[in-house]
Amino acid sequence: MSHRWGMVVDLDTCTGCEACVVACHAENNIATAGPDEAARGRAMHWLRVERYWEGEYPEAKLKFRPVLCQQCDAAPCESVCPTYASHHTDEGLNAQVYNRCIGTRYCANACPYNVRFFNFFNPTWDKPLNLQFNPDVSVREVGVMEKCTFCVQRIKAAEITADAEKRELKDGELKPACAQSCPATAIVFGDLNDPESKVSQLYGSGRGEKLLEEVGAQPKIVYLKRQATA
Amino acid sequence: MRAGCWIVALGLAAAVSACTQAPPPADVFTPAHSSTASAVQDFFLIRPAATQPIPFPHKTHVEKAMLKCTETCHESVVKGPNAGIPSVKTCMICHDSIATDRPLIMKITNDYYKKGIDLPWQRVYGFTPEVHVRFNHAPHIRASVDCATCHGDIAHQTVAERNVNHTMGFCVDCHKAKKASNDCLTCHF
Amino acid sequence: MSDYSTTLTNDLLRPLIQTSWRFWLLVVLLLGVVSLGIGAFAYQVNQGIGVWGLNWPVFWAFDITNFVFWIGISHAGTLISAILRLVNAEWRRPVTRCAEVITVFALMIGAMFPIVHLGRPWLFFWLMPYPTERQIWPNFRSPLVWDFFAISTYLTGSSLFLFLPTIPDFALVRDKTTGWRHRFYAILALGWTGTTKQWHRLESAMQIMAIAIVPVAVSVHTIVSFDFSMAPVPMWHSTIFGPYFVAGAIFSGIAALIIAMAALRKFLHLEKYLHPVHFENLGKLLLMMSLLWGYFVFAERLTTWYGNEPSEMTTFWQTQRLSFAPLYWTMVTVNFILPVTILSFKKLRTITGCVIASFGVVLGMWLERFLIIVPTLSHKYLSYSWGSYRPRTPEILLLVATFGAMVLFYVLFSKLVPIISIWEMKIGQHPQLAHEHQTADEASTMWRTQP
Amino acid sequence: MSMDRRSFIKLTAVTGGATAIAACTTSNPENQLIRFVPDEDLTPGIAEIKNGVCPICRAGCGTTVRVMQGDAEVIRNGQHGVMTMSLAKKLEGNPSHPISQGALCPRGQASIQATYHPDRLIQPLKRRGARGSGDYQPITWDAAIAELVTQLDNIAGSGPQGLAVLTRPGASSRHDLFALFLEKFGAQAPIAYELFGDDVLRRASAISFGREQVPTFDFANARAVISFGADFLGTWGSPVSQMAGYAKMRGGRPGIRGTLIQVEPRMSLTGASADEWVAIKPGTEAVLAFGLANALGAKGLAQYTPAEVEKQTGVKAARVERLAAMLAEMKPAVAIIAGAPLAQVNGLSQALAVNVLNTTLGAIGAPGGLSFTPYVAPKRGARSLQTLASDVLSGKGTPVQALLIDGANPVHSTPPGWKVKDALAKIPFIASFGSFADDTSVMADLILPDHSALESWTDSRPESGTTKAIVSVAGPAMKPLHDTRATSDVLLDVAKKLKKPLAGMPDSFDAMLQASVGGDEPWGIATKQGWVEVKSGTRDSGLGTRSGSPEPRGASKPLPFTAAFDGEPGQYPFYFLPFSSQAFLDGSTAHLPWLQEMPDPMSTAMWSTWVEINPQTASKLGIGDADMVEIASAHGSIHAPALISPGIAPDVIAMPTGQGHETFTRYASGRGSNPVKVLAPVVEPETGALAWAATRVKVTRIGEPKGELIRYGGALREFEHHRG
Repeated sequence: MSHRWGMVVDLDTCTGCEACVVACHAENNIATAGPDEAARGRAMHWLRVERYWEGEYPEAKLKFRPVLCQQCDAAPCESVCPTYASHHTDEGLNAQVYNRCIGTRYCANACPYNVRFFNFFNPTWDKPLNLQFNPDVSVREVGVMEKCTFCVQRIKAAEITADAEKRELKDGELKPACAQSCPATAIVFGDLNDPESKVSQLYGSGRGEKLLEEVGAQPKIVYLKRQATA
Repeated sequence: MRAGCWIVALGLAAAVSACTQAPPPADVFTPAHSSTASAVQDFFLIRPAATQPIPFPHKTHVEKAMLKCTETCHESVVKGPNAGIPSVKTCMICHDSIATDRPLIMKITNDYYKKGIDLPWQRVYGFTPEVHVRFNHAPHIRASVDCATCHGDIAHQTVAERNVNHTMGFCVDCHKAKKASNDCLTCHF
Repeated sequence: MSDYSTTLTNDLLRPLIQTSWRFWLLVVLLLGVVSLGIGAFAYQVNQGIGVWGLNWPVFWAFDITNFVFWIGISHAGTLISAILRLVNAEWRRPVTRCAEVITVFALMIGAMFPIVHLGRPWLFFWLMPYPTERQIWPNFRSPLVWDFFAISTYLTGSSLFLFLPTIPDFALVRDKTTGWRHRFYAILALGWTGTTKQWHRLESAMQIMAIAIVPVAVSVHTIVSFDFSMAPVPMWHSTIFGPYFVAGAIFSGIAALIIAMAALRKFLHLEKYLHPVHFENLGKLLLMMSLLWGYFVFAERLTTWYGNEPSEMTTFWQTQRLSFAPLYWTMVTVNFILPVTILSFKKLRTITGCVIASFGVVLGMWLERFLIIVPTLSHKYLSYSWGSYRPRTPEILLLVATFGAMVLFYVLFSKLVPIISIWEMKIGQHPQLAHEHQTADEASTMWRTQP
Repeated sequence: MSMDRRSFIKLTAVTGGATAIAACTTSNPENQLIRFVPDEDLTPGIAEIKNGVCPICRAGCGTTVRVMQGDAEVIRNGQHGVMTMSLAKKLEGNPSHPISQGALCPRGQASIQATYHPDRLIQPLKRRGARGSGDYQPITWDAAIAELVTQLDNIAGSGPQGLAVLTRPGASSRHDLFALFLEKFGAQAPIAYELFGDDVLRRASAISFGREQVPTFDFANARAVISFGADFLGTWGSPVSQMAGYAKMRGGRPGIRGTLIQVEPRMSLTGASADEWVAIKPGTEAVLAFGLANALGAKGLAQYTPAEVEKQTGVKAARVERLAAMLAEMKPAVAIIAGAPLAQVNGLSQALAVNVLNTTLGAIGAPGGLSFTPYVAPKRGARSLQTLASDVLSGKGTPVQALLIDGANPVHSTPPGWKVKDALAKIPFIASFGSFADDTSVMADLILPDHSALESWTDSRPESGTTKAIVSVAGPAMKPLHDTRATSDVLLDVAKKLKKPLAGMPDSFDAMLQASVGGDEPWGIATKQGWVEVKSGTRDSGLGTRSGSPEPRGASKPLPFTAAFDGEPGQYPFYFLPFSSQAFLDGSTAHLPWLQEMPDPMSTAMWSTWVEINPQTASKLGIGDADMVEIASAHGSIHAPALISPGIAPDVIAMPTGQGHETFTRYASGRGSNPVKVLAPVVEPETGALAWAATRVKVTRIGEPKGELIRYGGALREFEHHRG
């Protein structure tokens, strides 16, 4: 069975703790920009927890929304890339092929969600921090674009294992780092082609809405709205 | 042929900047090239041939000792992504009893094994970082691709030589022939 | 009449033959400026684009601004001279060549930026379609690839368009000079002898080129505008961008042409050939374009404001009122208020007047492109990801260097090629002779046709 | 085609390339290093999953460690070389673990960077320069241990009472070992200090329920939770298990969605998730608790009418009634108090008041209420850090001859009034076991760096967060990178080497661990799954004889019921509220780059500290966004950038802890400022715990933004049309 990977984020249980943010850095060898570059707006967070204030004191409210690459089905980043470095895979992922990227940064401009990040310099790690690198993930160099991959390395590994054991992937067998780390299990990942999968179940639920749907990029991440005071 | 001229210009610009560029400090890890020269070499796919600490005779081990590549020394290919280069410990499994009188074996035993120092084998195959290939041996073995297909007839060489050129075309053609996926994400991520 | 043509010839060949120390000083200065830019680029290749002020989410700024700006400037020459040729406007004769030159050089400079701005410039050739063992082609859905084709076509076309009518003049220089010059121009003249056959070929070639180049020119800047309008980004994703960009391009092009002509007139003492009437006419043209530009801006802004689409309104207010307002209103002043006030009055439509207006327009049109790119990128959709942008030295140096390069190319060109088409001037003097056979004496003095 | 366009283009460029190659030569240092024979048998590229115990906080989460083969630069018998060894790659929650339940908080996940930290202390060090100068010379382990032994022998002679140990609070075999060591040595029990300690809460539980322990809350089954200043989704207690419970409370039960009410003057991360955020006057939480209890029918609290509550707390009477109604209707309901409300002089009274509310709600021991994890409390010393410091300075009691520091950093996290640094300066000998040079350990004369948590045997006995009595245990996930030694082994070694060796010490640390879980069979389980339920030696989860009541019995002296703040309201108009940072807690994780660059969830600040100010207050004081301001109390002043936030009361100034280290690795040293440095040395009288929320300050604008506030997020608010 061919897969179509999708995600559901429950904003009613997300507490904004940012476990997912650190998990993403740990899993994907994302460089730490350091204070000076961070101040220039070059910090990289493939996954960020957006926070928005509403109302004024004392009625102030805060809401969180984890934003990562929405793996759009009609992804604006893909059509504008002159070299196919950003392209759509048959499993519905927005691939970013580092070695094919020449760094036009057009994809980042076309992306409505601003979830693409550029290596303005060659990243550096103070030794021996580099010993923590995940060997299953590339270390990106200067001049290439990078972004959330839905932890494609985990997807590939799981598929290869399943293939070796001559079986289908089981729902929940495979989680990206963010979903795995979430203490409130607010992030659910799975195969949208499998109607039984938890993600498919939640996908259709009435609380679901997609981010910036009006732009028409057909994102594959559904956010379950935060509930009102009971 | 503006393109050509441009590359020349870039090459020269790089050459100019080459000596201004300080190599990255030793206490920092970076994917940056150690020098512009090495950057240019990689750009033109120039790879210095590997020089090995001792002339390891694959031929002898395969033909005389009847060892199987994937069973004795490179067994991890079956399990996972990397073939792995055996450490001197592996040599010693046999060579603390076999052929101990040969100069090379004595060299390995005394200069390396006993001193707790490993043989500094250099990789013959393998991809440069900037091609971002995440190759996994196991599926290829399962697809019963013969070692020789990608590594040449190492079994009959003494020191392993790089006589198959792992260009992308090489991979793509085989994947086409075997109806394997040619999606970029199959290898690049 | 023959003495007129001699003075003409002498006047226009003087710059090629006599060279003062001032010329060399200027060249050295300009080379200095250009090498600054090259240095900045080498530094950037060596360190990474991070030496610019770009950041998340402003991934384009000066680089693409310069690109669009220079492609815009390039619309002066070829397009104008083509149109003037087609309508057979007599006053065009001294103007056409210095116009066409602008096109070629501005295009070269503009076309650099898609390469210069790359994160990995050394891989730019992946933008070109060529067969490889990797079996990958460029993504033909990407406007950047369209750019590649559009610009290379336009560059080839306009180079030809510049070169063809220069052949007879090369021949002239060949015969009037000796030594290395003779040999050099002999090559460029492509063995031109001026037989009637050659004349007819030249004429018809020019006709074809003139007709062909117009749609190309229009398409080029439309495609450049697609770089923006194809992306689903607030204030970019607009149907008006095609014509808007073309108009803006011609607008800035004319301004550049006026400045160039004024400079030539002054420094090469061409007062005899570049008359106030030429500036007068171009001034009228500039006025017309200024009004057209104003109309486009009005239409664009009004629709955005009336449509009141929140994500667009963010950028809208950024430019009208907030952080980018000072730049925006400067742009409106120098692009519209200033030129319109100066050029509407015959009294003010002097050479000086036109030049002042033109400088304003050149500045304004650069700002326009900057204001299309940066305010939008820094305020795109999700407000959490909003950012800001400040340029840093290397990109400023690059910008300066482009102007240096333009002037340098122009100076060198006017040193090597008669900047006013001699034979066309002569024909202008004696139109009737162009169509009837003439005596050897006439020919040798006029436009050298062997009997 | 063999000669395609690309290679042609390349050829044209060879000229350029050639010059470049000629210009310089490539050199790769990695190749010049020798390779050591690996002492493990590893399969390259195949990950192995081992168990771990999170070292960051007291919650005691069980983790899994993803271990893979890699090449590490190491020093073996003096030689610098490369060795292929198994390296920890990622920390994740242990799915089988009752507390972490497969998840892990950001701090826990980042703790892996402590192992690979560039500024780790990689061998024993002896002080060469002046104290605090950070000038040390490397020495051998033999020399280091000999040095420590001599020092201890001298004390043993002069009077064993002269030895003191300073640790972080917690329950683990490591703590037990220190306690045992001191006991056998004849010295007082270790002093445990932590800025955000829970002593007041423990005492309140002891008084009300006979359990000197932090309660465990059953969020999963609660319909309503009212939290008084407890940041239980962020930094307080056992955040991971509490978040798991909270998630179930929100969405775990079809048709039922639990409600969260957060009572606090500055919106915490937990407040951000609350359905109702109630800003209250600091120090008056008890009044609201009693008001609610009264409205819910508790006896003897008649004076706490809604009107009275409004008068004292500033919470509208109508709202009090509504909240009471909600709690009455939504059963089961539970109340939590922790953090700032307890860090007041009336902290204990406030905790007791909430215990009364919980009793009234019937939450004690009930599902959806609170209970206590069966648990052996560690031995606690009678002496507090404050008394130690004052004794040293005044020369009272037996003079402290030697101080051993294990992980605590009091110089950074105590108020200036305690003069801890001066006291340390007066102690003749200080040894530190920490892996990093921090504000406190730079005062040490001898540093015996410990293994990282991933390189050693670790365990933890959670005080709360689960209904079972468990011990989390894990062996080393990887071999030590550096020339460090497990502190437990060092202690045992020293105990043997003393002139008069200590009797009754365990043979080895893992023997001790094994004993602590109760024998071989549980040990087998423990080593397999990373934790084990312990039966022996723990108290049951039931409650003590006492049950919550308004008159606190067992408290030795009469408790203050109303809060008192240090500083003249006229001169210092604002309540100062330091709060535990989501990234750094009290500052103990500020050296981890991932956490430095992690945008703070509320402020989106990275690599920074900030001062949270209410918009009206800011405009009154003429303070603009990111302007530099001075926070001054009667005890000190600090500078920091202002952050204008709608989530804070106008009379409160809040500031995150964690930054402002003088010394703490390249990433944290001299970064930001430390709110603790303006705190008054006020304590809660009963427990002697620092009342860190009882200081008043004044705020003055001192200048334009200096770029010290680095924020990841752009705008504060979202577009209308995106409101979900």
